[in-house]
Amino acid sequence: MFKRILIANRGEIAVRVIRACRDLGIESVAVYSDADRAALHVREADHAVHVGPAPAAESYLKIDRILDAAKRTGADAIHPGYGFFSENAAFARAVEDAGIVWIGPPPEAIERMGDKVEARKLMAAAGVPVVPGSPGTLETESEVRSIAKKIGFPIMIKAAAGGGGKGLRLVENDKDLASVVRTVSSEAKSSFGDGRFYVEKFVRNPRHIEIQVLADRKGNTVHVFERECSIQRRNQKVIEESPSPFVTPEMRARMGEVAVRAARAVKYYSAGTIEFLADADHNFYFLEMNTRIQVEHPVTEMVTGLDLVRTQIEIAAGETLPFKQHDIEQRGWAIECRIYAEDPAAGFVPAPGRIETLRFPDGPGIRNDAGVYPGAEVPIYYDPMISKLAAWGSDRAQAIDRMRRALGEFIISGDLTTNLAFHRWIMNHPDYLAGNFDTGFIGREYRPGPSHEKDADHERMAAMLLAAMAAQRGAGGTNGKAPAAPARERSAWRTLGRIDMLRR
Amino acid sequence: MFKRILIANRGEIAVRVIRACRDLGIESVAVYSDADRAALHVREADHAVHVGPAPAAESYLKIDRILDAAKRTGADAIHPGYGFFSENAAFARAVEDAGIVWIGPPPEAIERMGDKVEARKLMAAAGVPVVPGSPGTLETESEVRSIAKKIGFPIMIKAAAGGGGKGLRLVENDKDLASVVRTVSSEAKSSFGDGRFYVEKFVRNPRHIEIQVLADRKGNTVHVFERECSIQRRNQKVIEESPSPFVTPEMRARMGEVAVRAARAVKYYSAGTIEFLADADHNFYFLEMNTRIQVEHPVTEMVTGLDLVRTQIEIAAGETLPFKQHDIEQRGWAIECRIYAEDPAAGFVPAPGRIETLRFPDGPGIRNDAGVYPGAEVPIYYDPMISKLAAWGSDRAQAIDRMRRALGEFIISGDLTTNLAFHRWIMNHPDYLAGNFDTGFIGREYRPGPSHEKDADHERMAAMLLAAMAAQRGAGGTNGKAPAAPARERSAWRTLGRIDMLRR
Amino acid sequence: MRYVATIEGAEHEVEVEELSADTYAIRFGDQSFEADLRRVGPASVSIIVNNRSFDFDLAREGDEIVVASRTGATRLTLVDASRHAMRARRAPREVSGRVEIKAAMPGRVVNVLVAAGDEVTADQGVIIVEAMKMENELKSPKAGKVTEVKVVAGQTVEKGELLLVIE
Amino acid sequence: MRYVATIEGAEHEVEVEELSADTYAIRFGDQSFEADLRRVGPASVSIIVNNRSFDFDLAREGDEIVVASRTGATRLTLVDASRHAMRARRAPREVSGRVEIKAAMPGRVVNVLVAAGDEVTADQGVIIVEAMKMENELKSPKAGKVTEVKVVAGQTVEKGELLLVIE
Repeated sequence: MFKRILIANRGEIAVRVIRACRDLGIESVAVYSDADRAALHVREADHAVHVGPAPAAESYLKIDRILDAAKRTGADAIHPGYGFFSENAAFARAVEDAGIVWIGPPPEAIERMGDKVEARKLMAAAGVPVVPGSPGTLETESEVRSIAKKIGFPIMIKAAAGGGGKGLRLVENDKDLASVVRTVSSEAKSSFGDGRFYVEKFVRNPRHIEIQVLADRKGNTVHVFERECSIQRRNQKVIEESPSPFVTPEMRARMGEVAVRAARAVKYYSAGTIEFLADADHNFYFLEMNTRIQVEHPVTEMVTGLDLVRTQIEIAAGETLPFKQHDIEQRGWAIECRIYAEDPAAGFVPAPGRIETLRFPDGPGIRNDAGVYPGAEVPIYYDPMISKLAAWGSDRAQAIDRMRRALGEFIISGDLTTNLAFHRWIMNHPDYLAGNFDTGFIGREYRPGPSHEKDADHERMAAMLLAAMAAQRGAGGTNGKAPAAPARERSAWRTLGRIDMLRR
Repeated sequence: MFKRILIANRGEIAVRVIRACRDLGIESVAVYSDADRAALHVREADHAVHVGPAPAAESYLKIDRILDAAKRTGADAIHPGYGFFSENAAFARAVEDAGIVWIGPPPEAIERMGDKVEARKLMAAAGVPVVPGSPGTLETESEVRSIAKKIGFPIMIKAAAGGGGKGLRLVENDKDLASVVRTVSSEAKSSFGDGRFYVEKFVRNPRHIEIQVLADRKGNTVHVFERECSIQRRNQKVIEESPSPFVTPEMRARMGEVAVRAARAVKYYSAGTIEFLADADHNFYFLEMNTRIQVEHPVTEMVTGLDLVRTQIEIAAGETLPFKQHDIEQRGWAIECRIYAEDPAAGFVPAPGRIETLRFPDGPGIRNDAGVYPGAEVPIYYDPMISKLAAWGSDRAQAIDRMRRALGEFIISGDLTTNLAFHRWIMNHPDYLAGNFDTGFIGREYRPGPSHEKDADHERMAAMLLAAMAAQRGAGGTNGKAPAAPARERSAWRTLGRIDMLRR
Repeated sequence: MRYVATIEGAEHEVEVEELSADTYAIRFGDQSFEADLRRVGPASVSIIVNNRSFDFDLAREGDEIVVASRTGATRLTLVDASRHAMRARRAPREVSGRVEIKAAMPGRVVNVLVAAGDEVTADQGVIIVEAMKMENELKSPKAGKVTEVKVVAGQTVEKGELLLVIE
Repeated sequence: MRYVATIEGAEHEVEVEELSADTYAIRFGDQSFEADLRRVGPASVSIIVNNRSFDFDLAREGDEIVVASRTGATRLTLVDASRHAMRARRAPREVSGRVEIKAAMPGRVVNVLVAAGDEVTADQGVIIVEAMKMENELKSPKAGKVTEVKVVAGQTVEKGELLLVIE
């Protein structure tokens, strides 16, 4: 087993990997940019190396600096988390060339799956169903126009090097095509360093369902069932669950079998995920393979009892998978809500800032993977995730009941806006409760608006008025204790996470 | 189902029941004494009723005040938690007489099991193995002396109305007998209002292993496997786990079968626990039945996926147990550490006080049932529990790894001392790791002493010296933020939970 | 103390009287309540009214106070009754033909698609701003002429910062 | 700044120099280190030395400072080097035949088993104090005479409060 693992990431996933290291008795090495000197992952790690200024491109995405940090601290393995270098074959190769173990899949598999166009071809050849689209990559508006003519609008334009909901845009009709092509191309160039893109027929109102796979270096490959990820905003997941309320036992078996076949086709090892689109008739199509740990891995962990990050580390160390397909069982139901510093009322734009007070939910069935602490800053430079709140229940209804309770217990205040109230809204939506939704759900259903206490009776009204008076006077009751220090009070009054409930 | 449940308790168990209510869509009613106006259970509940001054005997243990609180708030059921009225048949009857549902077992069962002497007779008659001892209750020193002569020292003197580790004392030899009889009698009279006691042969170095049972009002009775509770100080549990590393599949089956028989002998319904002493040869003896939810119920919940408090409520509402014996499975391993405001170096005496800063552990497999929040007071009047930290793993080693990690993440500071370092010590003790311990473990093994960083290398030394300098100057680095307000700082410097590591 | 509270546009006269260190009488309309209030955090209060427990987080936003609970939040203003009468109403602001394009969030300017002096049509993309790797093309809300360009590509901008002006 | 640090009885001369807002040079013995220190909470600091990350909670207890981490805690004193030389040593306190029985924790006196003037033997129970329902019989550490009884049954006592005196 490794002695010291460098985590080439930040935020909650870096803390998650540090926890796995600690469970295994392995030392952890954090890296940090100027913006993250006081971040939780730096505090929690055994070692910490500064790797550059705040923008990721100048710090977390500098290959030489990360490798240098590993060498200086004597790290014998590197875990990339998700995002950043996690699907960068060049980095994976550089790590291995430096004599350090790469905790991830073979670079060739990253490469073949990372080129979305090649991946489509490869999967089709392996007998994995794919969505109709362009046979290869495109570069100009007119090429897109001719493919669109063939397969018909709406179409998705996707960056060949994109993934994870980034670098893809929908085109409904010919009028919007020029502007979208320009944006995708620019974004692909700046984000992925590769301006090529391709086109797929847009499957209207699909489900997004994915299969987790695990494989060791000896060719043992298993699937760990599905995750339902259809609740998305801005083409990015915000709520995931496992199992999927849509997937039947037969469909689950077929998807699992196809996912294992897909992984084997690229001689995969480590943890990976095959993403599928599913239509109303339970047909499913290969979307892409994520050759890394997923944000939403906790729901699979809660339902199966496995520790996916620990298993990743064990596989990288050359160990054989300690279980076979028939050892893995689903028990109960798990749901994850991604708690972001973002403003649902303003199109879910990031709304990061400093966290003043913070109280996390807990109790039966609750897990909360956070990357922050009271007083921490959610920096503007990176993904504005605060935590991943997950609830487990013996069935879906209980998982939802518990999630609703946990969302009520979650208190966060400071100079930021959160999507907590948005999650509460979903957890009370009849279609969500019925399991009746697809990737268009939020776009169709969510209308931000005032969410004040509509049924405020007179007692609640009296309490609210008194609270408001206390707020205005800057002093509450005495409780026999000295009041909090004024300086601290002032800042805490500024804004509160719960206020995102009210928007007008 | 009920509309509104009054919880006749405080602290973490009141919060636990409120969470179960919330999951079920039931309103909760808290009661509180003068000392608990700002307690977490009052904040979390939908309703709250003041029931008297700080001493429990004048508030939480006033039958008329609790019933009056239920009537005034329209509660249709009462949950007693553990302690307080949970094993008080008179209260249970008063609740039922008032037309309110008692969320607990039949009062007759409480009574028959509450009289430890009668319970011994009853169990022996039902074919449940019991420890040799006095045939009935005793009242004088000389009666004790004559029984001791018959069964031989050491003996345990136990309050007939006691339980949960309270009202019992060990007598090693004739010399100590007088003093112990006086103490037990005085304590029994003031704590339980019943000065009678009985005597049992002391089983040296036994294991304390208990079986959780669940039964509905229709006679369906199941067991939910064992909990290992041998790690005790002051005759009270501090660490529990499920399964037990000592129990073999055959022993488990036998204990489960005996426990169901014991419950049926008193026509039991609701959740209950049969406690056994086990000797090195895997013989086990009935110790007592706890006719209530146990402190340590979370480890059973984590291993079986059941929600015991929710099930209690459903049973009280007349529902049929939603599972049969063969539906209940153990998966993995769970360990609970009771985090107390107490001083392990001073014989585990309570060391309550005000909590300044608080950070709870989280991540895969961790659950923390707390009754406090930052700024809360742990009052001197009640059990000084702060929280119940539980860790689940796919096997015992992983559960311990995760518990060790969680104990490291747990930060609590203020005017109180905690047993966090004591738990860390156990989680690294070779005998505990090997599952090789009994109820005498702490008494034999624990020697409080300085636990400073023995292997402090020069880098750590430099960091500590700099930190000390920062503490002395009352100012740390800038981090580009305004420093915390001085008033707040002053109090936070006072003492920190982590410092319980160092004692001299 | 007498206040005028404005909640969701409706005005309410409220009278609050301190009965002791922790208890208050609240009167509004024909309703009268006694409440027990405790500070339980830097910006949190626990209030019990008629045996109902309310746990609120409080925030000030400008003139407004936000009272938030586990189930929702209410935004209100509270004005001293004596000052309420004198309170000047703000004149509605003039809407001019000048349109300011501002940053909706903190971020980085990826590309400025127009220059000062350019004529633009409604919905024409004028600037691309990136925040957290998401690029957003901001469009001109009306046809007009770009009169000012305040930023250059690569520049970091704050929320609300003026990017360019169209008249 | 020069300090004398006392750790577990051993004295160390330490020199700390502020290099910039967040960085410091620390020298002790023949060792020299550069460290980056940030305040991350009211009584918490994050320190990085030679790429090792330390997260400490700090407390003051009288003259001592407690530096606690996830793995342990160290108790030390830090004295300005110039003042160290002048620092007066406290004379060792006289041990008298008088013994004070004090409350080890906050609680309630259940019963006082002796009265002023009583002769007691070593290990004789003299008072029963209850805290959190646990009763504890306190014993006389020596044979002697009870000279003062400061409390009565039913009384609440603070930690360290004098209960009775035996001479």
